[in-house]
Amino acid sequence: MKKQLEDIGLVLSILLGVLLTYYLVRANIVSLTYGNIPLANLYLLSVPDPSSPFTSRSPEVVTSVVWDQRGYDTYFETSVLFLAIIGVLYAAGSSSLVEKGSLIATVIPRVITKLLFPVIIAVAISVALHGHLTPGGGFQGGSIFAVAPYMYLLIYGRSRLEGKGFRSNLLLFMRSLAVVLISLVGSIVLAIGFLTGVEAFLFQNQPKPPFSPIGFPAYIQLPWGGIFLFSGTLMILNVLEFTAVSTGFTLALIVIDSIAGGRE
Amino acid sequence: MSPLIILLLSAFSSVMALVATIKILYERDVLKTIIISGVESLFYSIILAAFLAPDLLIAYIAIGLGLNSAILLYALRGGERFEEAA
Amino acid sequence: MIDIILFAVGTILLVLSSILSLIGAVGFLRFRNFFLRLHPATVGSIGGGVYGLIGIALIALSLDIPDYVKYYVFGVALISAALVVFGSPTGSHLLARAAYRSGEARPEPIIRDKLKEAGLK
Amino acid sequence: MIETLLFYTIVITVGATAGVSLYGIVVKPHVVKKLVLLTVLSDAVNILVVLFGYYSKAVSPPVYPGGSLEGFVFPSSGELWDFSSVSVDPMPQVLIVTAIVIGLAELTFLSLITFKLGSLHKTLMFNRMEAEEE
Amino acid sequence: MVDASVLDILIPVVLGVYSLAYAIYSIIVLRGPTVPDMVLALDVMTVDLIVIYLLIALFYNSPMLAIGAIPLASWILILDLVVAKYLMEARRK
Amino acid sequence: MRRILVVGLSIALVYLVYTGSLSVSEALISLVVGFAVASLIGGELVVDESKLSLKRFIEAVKYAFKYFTIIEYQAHYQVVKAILSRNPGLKPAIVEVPYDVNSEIAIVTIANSITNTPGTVVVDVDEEKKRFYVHWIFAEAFEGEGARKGVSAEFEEWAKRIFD
Repeated sequence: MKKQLEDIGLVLSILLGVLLTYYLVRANIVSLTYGNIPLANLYLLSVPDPSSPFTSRSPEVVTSVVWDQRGYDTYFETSVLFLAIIGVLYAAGSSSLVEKGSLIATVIPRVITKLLFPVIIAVAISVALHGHLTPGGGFQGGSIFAVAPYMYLLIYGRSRLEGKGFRSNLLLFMRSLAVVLISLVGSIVLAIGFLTGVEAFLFQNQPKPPFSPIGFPAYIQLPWGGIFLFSGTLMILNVLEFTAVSTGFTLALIVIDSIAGGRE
Repeated sequence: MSPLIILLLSAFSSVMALVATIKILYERDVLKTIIISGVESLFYSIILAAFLAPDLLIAYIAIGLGLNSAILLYALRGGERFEEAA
Repeated sequence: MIDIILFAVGTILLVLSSILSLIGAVGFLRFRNFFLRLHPATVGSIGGGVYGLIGIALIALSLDIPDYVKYYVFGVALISAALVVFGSPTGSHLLARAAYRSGEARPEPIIRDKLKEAGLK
Repeated sequence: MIETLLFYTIVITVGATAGVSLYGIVVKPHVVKKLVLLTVLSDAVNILVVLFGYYSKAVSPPVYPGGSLEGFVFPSSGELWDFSSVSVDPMPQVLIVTAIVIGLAELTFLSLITFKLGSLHKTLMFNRMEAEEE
Repeated sequence: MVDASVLDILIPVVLGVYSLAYAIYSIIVLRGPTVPDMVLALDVMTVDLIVIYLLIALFYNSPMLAIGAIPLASWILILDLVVAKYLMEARRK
Repeated sequence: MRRILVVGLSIALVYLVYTGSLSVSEALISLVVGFAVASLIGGELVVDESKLSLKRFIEAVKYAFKYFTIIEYQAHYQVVKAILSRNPGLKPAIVEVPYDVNSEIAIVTIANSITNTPGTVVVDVDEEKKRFYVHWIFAEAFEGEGARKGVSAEFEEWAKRIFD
């Protein structure tokens, strides 16, 4: 009886999902033919185009929208992650953090961890630094970076990771510093505009000619010719977000591992 | 230009994801369900690649496959591994 | 000239390794025990993965495509091949060890088990 | 024709996955299983939103190709029109990047709470916890 | 330089074979009787998926889709480590 | 100091290969990243500085080339034949393989070489008695020199030449 009830519930829930998607298809929200949506075209055409007033001077539309057009929103999203980690720290309390020998640390993972550590960090930094040019960005780079200290933590234990400089106090400090710096970078144009008496916006990147004449530079001329493109705040914010996310993940994993992992 | 094989692959993946969810529903071993949810994120990541969302792809793999599984395994250490019928 | 050689070598590697990956999957279905399945898994990840990645790297080098595509695909293929070469045996070893020691999967049927005789369990 | 069929298959199965996982969250007693199904639900909904942005002519992600740190040449407006006619809609992807991060934050916190709950009650099954309290 | 159009035949064929292997592995992952079986199949499936990503990137002639390969290769190792650790600790209980 | 240089340059190379574009600014960034990471982990990665030499590196390249062509070919051939034949004729056993190298990285080279050839997987390592426990599906000998000859003799020879 119980079993049949469960099956009926399953079928009903599938039907619910199908009904939802039927609505989406019927309302032409999901469709294969409907291209050239105005909002999409606005972003796709204006973000990489230096002559447009809404430009970010960056070929990467997603990261530009995340940090430029929607920067205020993303800042609070980063804060949510930050608060979650603070919450984890508080909920963890002050339990005794006894170091136990790792059960999986045979010689093979010990050496391979050391070998892959720098490779993963190099890749993560590359992903974060090219966030405004290729897919990726601070968040993605940070989540790749977290592999390296986590692997080290699983194999060698917490005290050796702390010996490498990944101490919880330092990580928390870096994380907070990065969040503070993100808000500082976001409000710097506003502050200048306030001081000089011209109009400016929170998380403004490039100058927006009819509305606001000031903003960050997008590139610098290199002494050996050519330009070095950093798209105003995008690269700075990506690097800061990279710091915030990588240290935050590392910290959360260290804390959870020392609470839930070290038992035998 | 024929993305047919790619569409076919992602259609297969989405069907397998549905199968995996039903499997999760009926599986008693919670450790297995955590691994299946990792597989599910692989299935979805192929859909993300096919529908051209590379930014999400990276974030999604790192989180769905790795971090979620690791964190859920920590949660599972708090209690029993097998679910009994209610 | 050298492009054609690179392309030919890469194509051969890619096709060969796709077949090997299929064979590995078939072996996975045919073998009935975790410890036996470790071997088709190696066929699948080294024969089916690493050689294919090297083949893709060579093909990307030889093609007439923009530079930013060419070198990026080349680099990603090589680095991920390296990660697979170092990571996959480590994962297999750890899984086998954990499975043996926790009793999650038994090695039987087996003709001789020196690990049990050594009593390391 | 077959393209449309496959695309709608994907849409419908993803929607059905969301429904099933929602059902599982309500019915199943094990807390960690609820969390697993929660991740599945959020994944399925995220994928559904990403599907909004796709259309059959799209062959390029919303990233103008050829970006490099040094010597990048900004596209002219004609090139941009070409690019925008083959690129998918960036807006759903932007929304989902945010959603993924928030989902992770929530899961991290919930999992630690779950662990604490489990160590307190010596069980992770809701029905047993209730039986214990009575 | 080899003309890129030769890939129009090669890539769908190779992609088809890899997809077949991927499909078989995905069935094994869902079926596999024990946990190590599932994780092992997941490993191999990931390697196949890396190749599939790179093939899709070559096919669309856009390098951006290849970027998922590295996180896959690195996080799958973590999954192995974590599951091995869980199994080893469950033994001690 | 030399180890920081070598490790840093290798990491810079990895960064450049991954990034896939070579320009002056990329090269500068790669050097910064390389030396920063090398100062973090270089001391652990290269334990004995005196062993860094070009000769050993050439040996390693030679070994990698031979391993990925001849040795892998033979191992794959055996296992593929077993998978495809109707009667595989498997003789699975966990055998005890002694090894005789000292440095950790040499042990790992041997172990990963064993695992990466289909047919043999290192299940456990006993570092005190210097033994691998290898699951071998075509077991011919179970311990001592016989097992070493069948499983790891060649890898061990190369590992000694490269790392010891």
